[in-house]
Amino acid sequence: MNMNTMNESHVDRDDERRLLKDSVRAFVERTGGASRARALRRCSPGFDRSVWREFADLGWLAVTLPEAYGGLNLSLAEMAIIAEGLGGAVAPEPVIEAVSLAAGVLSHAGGPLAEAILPQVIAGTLIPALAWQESTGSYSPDAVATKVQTDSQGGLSLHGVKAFVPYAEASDGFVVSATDACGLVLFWVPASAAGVTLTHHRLATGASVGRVTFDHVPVTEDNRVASADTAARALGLAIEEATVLASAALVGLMSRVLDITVEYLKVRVQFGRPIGSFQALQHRAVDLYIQRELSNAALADAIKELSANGNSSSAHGAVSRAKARCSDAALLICREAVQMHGAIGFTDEYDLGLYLNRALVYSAWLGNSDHHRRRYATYWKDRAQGVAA
Amino acid sequence: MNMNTMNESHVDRDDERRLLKDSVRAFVERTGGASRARALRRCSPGFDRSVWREFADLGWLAVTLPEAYGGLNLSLAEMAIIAEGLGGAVAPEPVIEAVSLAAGVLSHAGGPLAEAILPQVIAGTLIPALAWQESTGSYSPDAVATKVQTDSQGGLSLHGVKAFVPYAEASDGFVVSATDACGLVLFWVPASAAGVTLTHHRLATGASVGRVTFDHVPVTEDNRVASADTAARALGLAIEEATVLASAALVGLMSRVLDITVEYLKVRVQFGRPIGSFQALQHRAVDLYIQRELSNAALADAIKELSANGNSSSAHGAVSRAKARCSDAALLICREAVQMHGAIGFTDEYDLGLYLNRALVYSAWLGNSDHHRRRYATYWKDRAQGVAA
Amino acid sequence: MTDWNAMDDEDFRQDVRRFFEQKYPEQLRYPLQRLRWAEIKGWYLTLAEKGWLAPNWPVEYGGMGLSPAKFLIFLEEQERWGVARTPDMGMTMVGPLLIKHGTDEQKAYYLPRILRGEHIWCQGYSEPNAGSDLASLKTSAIIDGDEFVINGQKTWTTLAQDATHIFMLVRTDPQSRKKQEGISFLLVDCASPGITVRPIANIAGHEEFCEVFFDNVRVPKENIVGEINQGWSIAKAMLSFERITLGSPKQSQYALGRLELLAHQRGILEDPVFLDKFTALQLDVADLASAYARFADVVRRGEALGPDVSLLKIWATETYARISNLMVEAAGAAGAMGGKIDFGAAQIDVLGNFYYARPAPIYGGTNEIQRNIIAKNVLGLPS
Amino acid sequence: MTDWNAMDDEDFRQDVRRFFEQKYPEQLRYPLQRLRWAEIKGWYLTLAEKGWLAPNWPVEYGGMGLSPAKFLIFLEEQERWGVARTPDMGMTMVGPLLIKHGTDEQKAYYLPRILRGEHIWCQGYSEPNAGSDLASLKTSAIIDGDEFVINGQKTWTTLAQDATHIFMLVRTDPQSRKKQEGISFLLVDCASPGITVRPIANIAGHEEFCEVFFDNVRVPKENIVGEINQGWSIAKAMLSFERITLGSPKQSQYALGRLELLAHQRGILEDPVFLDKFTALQLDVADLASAYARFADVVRRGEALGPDVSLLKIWATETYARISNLMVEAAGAAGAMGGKIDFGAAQIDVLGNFYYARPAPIYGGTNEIQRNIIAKNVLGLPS
Repeated sequence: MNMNTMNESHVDRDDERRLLKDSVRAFVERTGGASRARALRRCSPGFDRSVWREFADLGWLAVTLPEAYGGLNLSLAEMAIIAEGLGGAVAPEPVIEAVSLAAGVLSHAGGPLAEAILPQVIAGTLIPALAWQESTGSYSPDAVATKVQTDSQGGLSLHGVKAFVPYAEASDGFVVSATDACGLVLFWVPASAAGVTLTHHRLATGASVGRVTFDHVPVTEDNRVASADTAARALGLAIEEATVLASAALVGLMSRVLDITVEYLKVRVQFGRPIGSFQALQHRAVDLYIQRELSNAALADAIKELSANGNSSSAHGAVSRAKARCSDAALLICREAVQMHGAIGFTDEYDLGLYLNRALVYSAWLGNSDHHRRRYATYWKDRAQGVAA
Repeated sequence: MNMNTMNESHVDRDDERRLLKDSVRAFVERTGGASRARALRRCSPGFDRSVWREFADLGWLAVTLPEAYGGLNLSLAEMAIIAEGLGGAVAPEPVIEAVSLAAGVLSHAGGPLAEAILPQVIAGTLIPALAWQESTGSYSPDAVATKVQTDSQGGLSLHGVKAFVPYAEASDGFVVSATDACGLVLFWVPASAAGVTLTHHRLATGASVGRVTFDHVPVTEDNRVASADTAARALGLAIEEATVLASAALVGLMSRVLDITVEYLKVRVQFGRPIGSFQALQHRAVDLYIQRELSNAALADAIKELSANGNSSSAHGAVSRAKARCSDAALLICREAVQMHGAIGFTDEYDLGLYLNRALVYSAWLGNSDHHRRRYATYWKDRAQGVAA
Repeated sequence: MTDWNAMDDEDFRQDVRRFFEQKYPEQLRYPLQRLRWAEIKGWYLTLAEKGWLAPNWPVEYGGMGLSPAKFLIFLEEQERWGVARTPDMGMTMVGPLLIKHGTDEQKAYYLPRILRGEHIWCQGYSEPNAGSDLASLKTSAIIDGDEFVINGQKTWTTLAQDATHIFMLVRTDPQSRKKQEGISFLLVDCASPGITVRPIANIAGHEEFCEVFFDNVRVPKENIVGEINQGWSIAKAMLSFERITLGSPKQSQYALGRLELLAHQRGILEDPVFLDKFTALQLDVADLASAYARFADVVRRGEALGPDVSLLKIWATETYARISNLMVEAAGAAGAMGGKIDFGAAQIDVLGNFYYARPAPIYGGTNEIQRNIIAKNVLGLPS
Repeated sequence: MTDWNAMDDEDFRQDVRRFFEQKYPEQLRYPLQRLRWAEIKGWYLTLAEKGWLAPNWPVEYGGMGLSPAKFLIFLEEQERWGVARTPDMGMTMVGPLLIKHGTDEQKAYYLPRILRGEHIWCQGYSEPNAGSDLASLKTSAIIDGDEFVINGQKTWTTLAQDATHIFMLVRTDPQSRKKQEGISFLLVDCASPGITVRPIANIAGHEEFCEVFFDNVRVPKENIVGEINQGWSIAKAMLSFERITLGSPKQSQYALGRLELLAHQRGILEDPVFLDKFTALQLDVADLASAYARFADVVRRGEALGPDVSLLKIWATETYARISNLMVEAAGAAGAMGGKIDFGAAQIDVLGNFYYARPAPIYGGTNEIQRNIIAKNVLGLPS
């Protein structure tokens, strides 16, 4: 299904979503699923630009963006369907990273830069990245050491080092968080700007993650995306949304791994029986299945809460609940899948490793389960105090 | 085997211990094992005074006490054999509580009160109790709110409330920890002293645990067991020893529960097969077996460390390791045993409940696994800092 | 007569809530164990008088005739307020059974007596050698003239000592090829000569179960429900709804609240290590509630529940058990004390929760059986 | 020639320790993966020159002739210093095999060549359809004149690409009633025509395993070890010592040290939640070390290990896996980065440990098989 036609149709929402799901599945099957990820890993930029253009044609890069910028203005639920489908095929394209997170910040901030950049993102001709975390790895948007400095002539420059920027090497520009005298600010810096340098590290998947140094990069007011509360709100909301979508991708991949594993248990014969007839393995598989179902349930709640209540503490709670469950479940299912396959599960030529690595990446990204359990506890304590007050 | 003859024999230590083990087993079998615990629970004083006298005759109350007081001066290892054997039969007599802990404090403190009281303990004619914890449940011997007060005539009195005193109702007197102007002190207070009152609570086992109120109980210097460092050392060491012996009792009981359960798995038939042939149950039983073996190993280390290094931080580490493992393992094995038995495991008339309840009591007593893991961490940090310094 | 189903959901919920809050005895809220007839009788009769004893029976038989959606609201409010289960086998099992499979005479005789609180039913399924493997039951019922003659033993019969009647599975054809065949469904008056009930205490000290012995108990032939030798399929069909009620998150939510109170009183709620464990359980319960809601939607739509509903029972009971384990740990030195314990201002029964969490994974089909069901019927793993 | 066994244990330990500390290449300490021949050859020849390649072979065959007690000290010091395994199948498997079951000619030919580093052996046991169920292997060896003709495929053959020889189990009697019968033990030169070795990369990107294909490979009849069709019992007897080495706590102790360093660098070592998890793992490792010591005592006394030794392998490998899981968690945002990562002053390979913990519960007989062994042979549970 080409999503550009979706708004015009009169089928009801459930049918629309089913069609979208089928469309993602059809794309994945047509393009070879995990084998594509295998072919592209450890290459630069780690994904397929022609596939990216295809995503643009399908409208997948426009889903949640407002109509004002040429977007489809659909909900997080639709985007989650895409994330889950692509996650199930370990598709390497940075849809969540570039579109939902980086372009998402621009979209929530609005203004001239959003107007200028987002249509290019939707067309697939510009890939932005969000550079917000520092090398401490803190997930607090306030924990920013990068600074906007004003020189004696009133000229501005950006100075600092941003870490954990996924696909930095493929990005055409960065939305950078920093502080100036008034607090948090967001600037747009083209990747080609003077003073911007990148170093790369390989993630478990083979994809690159960048450390971006901004060495007194000259910026002007035209580069300013947003400041103070507007900046904090835009950044915060986009991070929440990307966290939910990472959870959706984890659900997609854990489901696929569970399917692969159950299938293997049915066909692998040892001691004259399919190993799936051994009760100890059956019960372990059931426990994985339960974790998948809980992940599904938690994800659905997070989508609903975040769509309904935006950047609220109850939405934060639901998002953290989903990310904690999905991260743990995906890692557990992948680890157990390797165990239940035996030696073949540990070989590079079998697909499981691709999924395990993707699970490692998406469970660590935007906060692992430990981080999100702690955040949930904070949310819960705040609520409890709110109730008491 | 009557242990009073043990010192004189020339068999080697391993043989001696094997004989002691056999002797405990013979006693347990002769006296009906768990059925005795069943008959005595919820009665006062919750154990059998004639059995207590028998223990005295067998020398079991004298094992670790010094020869100077008529004791056998044997090691903690021998006492652990008795604790493990009695634990395996959920014997309700407070050997660890009264002899190893309460009399242990007197023995380590020494002095005229030890000389006066310990021979009676060994003879089985006097049962002491240690009243050291306050109602906060803290396990720190220093966290003492009970006070020794001096009136205007220089007369002393003891004032405070002690909680969690096992078998207080059966005790002839209390070793009480308190503070005076100089710090920690230990006093001996006969149960019949004026101002001493008891309230009881039932433990899971049905045995009683007392809350002892000392309401300005007049004491004299003759009641003073020890002060300051001597008091702290005596109290500390006896608590460590009792903790190890509680671990030994837990090992005894978890072993028995594992045996009962494995036996049940062999004989219980469902779906035309013994349920022990179902692989899921087999693997769960194996995991319980592994926990039992780890408990054994940790217990052996604790006995060795504490015997060799007394009240040292490495001994504290080993003791906490053993208590943490044995508490967790005993509770796990008992809980799983109930599950694997199905409904019958939940009935009062089956013995499992007696073991589960005893596991609850001994895993909570002197600190549960959570407490001891934290203490181990403290010990480890101290050691790491010691190494660094 | 009120047409409940025509009401707005929220209005209906408010009505139900108000009734429970006003009429249900405060001291009976959230009991850990099943209440005995003497304790719950008053409430039973209050419900009977209100006409609310049988919410999901059709109106023509004296029920409220609630739709699945409304019935779920009723159950939710019941659980929310901690309303105890009555001896409800008559309403939940016998009524629906007779309405579907009973003769007109059976319906006319039994249903009103259930609604009047005159007949209290218990369930005679399990036997000493037929627990998880229920179909291997041996209690026999042999036709002799106009009567069945029953011999054998049932066990784990909940509150049989309070029951006036027992509905039971018996073997009517010992020669059947498959063990599932040759089983019939009988209605039996507990006053019949030859019946002996022996209560069994559980580890919490309560007599919730019984053994029921049958020694040449004679029962009229017309007490059979459905066809002879067809009892197994009837019994199996009746279990489906039980699987979702056993997977309700309410027990865990209540226990979590008690744990929070305990931790607060002991001053460890802010302790990071405790808080981390507590939070993990909160997430387990929240995810359970959310998964439960998805299955409840299926019921609400009037669709049949699939075998995947077994996951609720597994997760609900094992989560409850983990909460109760942490409660024992969090109680520290008091973790082995029986009965209600004073924690400052609050009185909490630590071990009560721990004990009652034990059988939860066992009853209603052990969690092993539930895992077998998912392995075979959901994942399609081979036998 | 030194009589090592006559030495005081502590003196011997010091000698061994000194040698490792002085001679073992620093950059090869504690490798996560098995080293390739090009990397480890220098050390192999250093050991060969010192006469320490084969610590537990009898002196008459060129070994050190160590008693079990002394051999354990040797292994302990090796592990303590993080000395890598050489391609040691010649020393650990082929040597002891030939010394016990080989002909004089076999001993005279093979043993010195192993000790000179001229023959490097690999083990041909597993096949694509014979993993846990090893006895179902199908690779056939048919007698044709003075030779065996081998056809089939082996897999998971560690470092076959570096080996000059392979010792393998083959089916010599396809008609045998039990699958364990009809299996023989053959020594095969990897240079024989018809052998193809295909390395298999693992998820960490290393080529540690190989597939080995046999296409009409001809091997002289005298290359059989032991009697024909008696290979299974020989192979089984050789596995006993492996089970204690797979249960060593050293890997977990080392990983725990790395985890501590990582946590220290990230400033979370004092974080109570991390510390609680870390402490639980410390206790798991300490108890493992203590259980290991009890089994090592059995070996030291020269007694046979019972089936209960399987518990070590289960607990050691699963504890190592848990440590590596916590390492990923503790690394936070860096938990998905491959290779060595800078954590302040320290460089730590987080995922390396995670990857290498994966196969540990699989190799040397999966932990499922080990659990089956304990269930049957220790607990006596029925099949």
